[in-house]
Amino acid sequence: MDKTEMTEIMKEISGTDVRKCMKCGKCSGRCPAYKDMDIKPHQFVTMLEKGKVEELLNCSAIWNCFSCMACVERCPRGVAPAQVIEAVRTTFTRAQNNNGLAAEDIPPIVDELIPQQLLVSAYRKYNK
Amino acid sequence: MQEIKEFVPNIVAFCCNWCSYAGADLAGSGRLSYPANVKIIRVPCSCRVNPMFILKAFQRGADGVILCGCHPGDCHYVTGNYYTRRRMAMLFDFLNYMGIEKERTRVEWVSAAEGARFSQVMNDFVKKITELGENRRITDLRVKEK
Amino acid sequence: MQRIGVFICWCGSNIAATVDVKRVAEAIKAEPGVVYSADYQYMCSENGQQLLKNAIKEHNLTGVVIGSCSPRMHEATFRRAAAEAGLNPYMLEVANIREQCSWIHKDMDEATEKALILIRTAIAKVRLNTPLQEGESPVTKRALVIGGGIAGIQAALDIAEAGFEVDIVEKNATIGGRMAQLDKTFPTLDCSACILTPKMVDCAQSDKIDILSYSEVEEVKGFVGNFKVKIRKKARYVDEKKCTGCKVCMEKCPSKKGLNEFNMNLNNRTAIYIPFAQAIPNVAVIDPEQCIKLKTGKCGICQKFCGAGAINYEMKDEFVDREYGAIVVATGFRPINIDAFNEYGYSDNADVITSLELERLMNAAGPTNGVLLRPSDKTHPKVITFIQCVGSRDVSGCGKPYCSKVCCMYTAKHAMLIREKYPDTEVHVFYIDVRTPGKNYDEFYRRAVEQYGVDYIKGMVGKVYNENGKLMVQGSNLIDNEQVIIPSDLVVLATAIEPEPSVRKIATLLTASIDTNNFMNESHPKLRPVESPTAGVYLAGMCQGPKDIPETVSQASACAAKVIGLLVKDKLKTNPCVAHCNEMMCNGCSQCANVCAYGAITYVDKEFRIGGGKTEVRRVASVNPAVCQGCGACTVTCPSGAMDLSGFSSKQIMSEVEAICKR
Amino acid sequence: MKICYYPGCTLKTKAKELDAYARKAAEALGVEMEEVKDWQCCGAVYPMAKNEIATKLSAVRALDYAKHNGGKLLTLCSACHNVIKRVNDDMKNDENIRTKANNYLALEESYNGETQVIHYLEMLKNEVSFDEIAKKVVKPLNRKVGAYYGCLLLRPSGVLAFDNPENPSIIEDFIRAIGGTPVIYPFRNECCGAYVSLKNQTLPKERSAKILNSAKEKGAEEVITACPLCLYNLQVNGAGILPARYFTELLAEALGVK
Repeated sequence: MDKTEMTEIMKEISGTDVRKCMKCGKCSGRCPAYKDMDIKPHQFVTMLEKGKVEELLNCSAIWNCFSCMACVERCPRGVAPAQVIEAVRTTFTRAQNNNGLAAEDIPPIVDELIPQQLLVSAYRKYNK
Repeated sequence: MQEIKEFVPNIVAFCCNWCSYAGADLAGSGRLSYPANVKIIRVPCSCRVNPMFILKAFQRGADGVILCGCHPGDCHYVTGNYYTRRRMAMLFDFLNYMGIEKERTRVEWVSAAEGARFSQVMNDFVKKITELGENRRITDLRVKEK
Repeated sequence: MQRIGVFICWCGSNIAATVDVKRVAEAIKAEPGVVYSADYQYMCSENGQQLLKNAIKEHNLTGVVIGSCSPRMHEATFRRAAAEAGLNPYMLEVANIREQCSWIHKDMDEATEKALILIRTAIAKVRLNTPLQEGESPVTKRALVIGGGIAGIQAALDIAEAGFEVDIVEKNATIGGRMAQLDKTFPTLDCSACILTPKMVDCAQSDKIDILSYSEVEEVKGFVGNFKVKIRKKARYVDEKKCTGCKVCMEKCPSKKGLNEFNMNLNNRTAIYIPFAQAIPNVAVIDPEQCIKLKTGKCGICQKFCGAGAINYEMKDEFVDREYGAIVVATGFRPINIDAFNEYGYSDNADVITSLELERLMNAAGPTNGVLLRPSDKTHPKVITFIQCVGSRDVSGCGKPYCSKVCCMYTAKHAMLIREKYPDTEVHVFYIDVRTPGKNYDEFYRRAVEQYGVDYIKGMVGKVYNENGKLMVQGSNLIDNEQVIIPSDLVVLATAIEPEPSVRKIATLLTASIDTNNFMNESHPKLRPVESPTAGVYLAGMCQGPKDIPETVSQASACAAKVIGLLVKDKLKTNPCVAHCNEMMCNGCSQCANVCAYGAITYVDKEFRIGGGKTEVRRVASVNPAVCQGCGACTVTCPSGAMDLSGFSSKQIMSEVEAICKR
Repeated sequence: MKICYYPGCTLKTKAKELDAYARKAAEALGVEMEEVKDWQCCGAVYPMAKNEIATKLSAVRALDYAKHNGGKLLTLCSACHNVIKRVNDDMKNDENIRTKANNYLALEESYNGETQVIHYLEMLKNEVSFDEIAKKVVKPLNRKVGAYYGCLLLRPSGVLAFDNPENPSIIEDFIRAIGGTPVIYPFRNECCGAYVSLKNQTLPKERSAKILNSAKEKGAEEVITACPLCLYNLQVNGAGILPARYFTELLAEALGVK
């Protein structure tokens, strides 16, 4: 798949219009995971707009975004950065051998309190 | 043997007085030619064009009808061209349903400064209609040449 | 049968070189109804016009077609000539055989053929032309200005200067509007009150201006030149003529807990009050919601102490009927409600304020006497953070999609004034873009940065929260690509502005249109920016769109020029090419009135004979020819075909279509 | 009053008490919670990608069941509520997803978002009313409690329409109804770190600490939540700052049915 095609697919599955962004940075001003986002929420929008899919697919921010929707809630232009991040993450995990979480990663950190919800949601988010 | 005549379409253009008619005048002053089979009817505003006029044109043997008005937001009468846009969207769908191809009808926004655009739009439209050939739908056969 | 004369102009060689004018003139003679046909070198010349006039007289012409240049060029010339020869000017049509024929075609046969068709088309139209008369209506030489802010004041002063009488209707107790609330004005930093109050005094002293304060427009009838307006003078419980403005009542009033609207509710006022020291009229007003006497019947202290005997608790609303020739709408703006922007913590934190509140906090006549103290604990804020675009450029549904235009400049002004007055204060400004088009505007903003050291941060704030007594402003710094948290003492929100909501009612009364943001629509965005589409109604200031004081004043003066231009006329000529209704066909459905951008269509109940000696009353459309602009939108909308447009009737256009299509 | 109830998997295992107290309290308030038959896990996170269909189907099944059994679906876990409510919105408003989901499920009658999804808190507020609850309180709370909303109940507000996303009040009203004093603190609508705690533990630790410290600073003695994952993060990643509990536990306690 070439870059342009990939960009178009990501735009489509994000379900948001990246061209509506007016580059105000409110999403990044609000992001609770900002510190660990190597690509910032506002950059996801502009980078997808410009078709920088390789950089997006190689970032670690897709694993640190909480999908808390704070960026979506406050965008004055009706853009949904979290959905762009989801689109990148989904595109990544759908590819062969690309999982964010390996089964062997789990046992050491499972403690008695871990709710099912955490395991299911993490698997849903990080793996295909 | 009957002589096969080259098809020359007959086209009616409605132009609003404030923008498009002035645009057509500007095309004239700039000697920007377009085919002679385009004839312009001046109306105060594109919203004055009753769908009946267009039906009449096709009935009387026109091969294409084009409506020109001010650009959206620039209407001399504030909202006239918005009415045109909505009315014609419906009418053209309806005409298409009746067998008059969508390409035979057109709405274009031409400002008073766009002489070149006027000429280009008309050239393009005539070319399209020439490709489509003669319109036979809803035409009163009595008006056609023997 | 019409007797039609056809005149083909050569336009030197402009037409004659490509169109065989002789052939055209000859061929056209055969057209039914054509009794005269001629060609001439220059029809627009003195001699050409004479030829036209003579032919009209000699051949008793009832209709004329000129084949010449564009009607946009010489239609008026030929119509004038025809009128001089005694022919109704609207019986003349021009066939455009220059711009739309000879100039764009090269082949002589082709161009001649087309010219013939164009002239036949014009003949087809002229056959159906009817004589039209320009109407006349008288002009009432008095203007109404709705709104007494700087826009209304300026318009009224300029109209009065030209010698016409003007009434200012202001819904508040004093004129002055929003500008009176401002501390300083950009880009010169002169004191707002110092430049505004002399103009207010001029209004009060002018013998041409009548200020109806605490009043609202209730009803508008009529049309350009002849508006009839009903004005409600709300009961202020103080006799305007007797009150001397001594303020003894304010000192004695026991009800002191009313919110002071003039100070953006930042402090309190008494139930009887004068909004501010320089109010015009300088007359007290009683807030009926707050007055103990009006609510419970017990008190009456102000009446007891009023030396002038001006207090009257029995006062009722009064209605005044006035007539005007022109109306200026200058209803102004207000800051939007920012409850939907809770991420900035406005409702939870007293020290998160709006810019207009800051104006009052900085003003010498404000609640803190001009000392900048934060509302919560009345201490000097040491770190102040400004947030721009609060509600502006916001399509999420919480704010306004447009740029409010003034915020960039007033924020720079606030930042600069604070840094000047309190140099130990740290000032930050979060911005998306700094928009400073205007004379000396960008220089002003740069001065805030370069001279006063205001810290401008490109980025938007995501959250303001309270932590250990500090307001933590968390936002992004897009230039450094980092998220910053600025612990602040005071946060100022540059709130979007919106048209004063009463404008909706005014627009409805005036049948003037309003856009999706409640701004009044101008007649043409570029070329008629001060006229409303409704003839005789003009727009000044923020009611038409966001603008600053210089622009508002310019627009107000432009309005005044338009109003004066109208009022100097004794009679108004009306365009005869207007819509008219065939009452026999009208079914009173209102669709025409709905599409009319000018409110020219009203409905009347008329009695019709229905045979058998009986009559019935039906509701039918009636077009006011003084208001109709002749666009024809109604003619197409009318489902029963009752509406038609003089000069461009359906039959005329149909016959043109037929003529063009005839092979 | 009988209402269809979707418990979700966590409530059957690690968050049994959230479910148990909710049922006891409901009984005391005269509400009968009837579990959806053969429900399946909702997936715990709403799949935002527009071309994700299969992962939304279990929610549609529960919604369709509720459609034929009273028309309302009660949720308790914030995550289930978020997923089911958003899927329901898709079924109502996204033609593409609606068509595809219906094609997959091949129901007798296609499902078009008819069911009304309500959270337990909304049920308390609108169906029972906080005034009624206040009347039935036997053991008033008498302490300062911080409401922790998290993200799942509030955002995206356009779809969830639960409360003001920046200044919510429903849990505060609930706390008042059971005799406690709500503490309003600015981080009550902030994310705890959610599922990221399985991948990167530093972030959720910081976020949870930030939330609890903010509540503590404003005077809260404990915080309450409706979400098992939030509770986990607050208890484990924000350990030692403030106790965190399920809101249903406090309700049961106040009603004297704990």
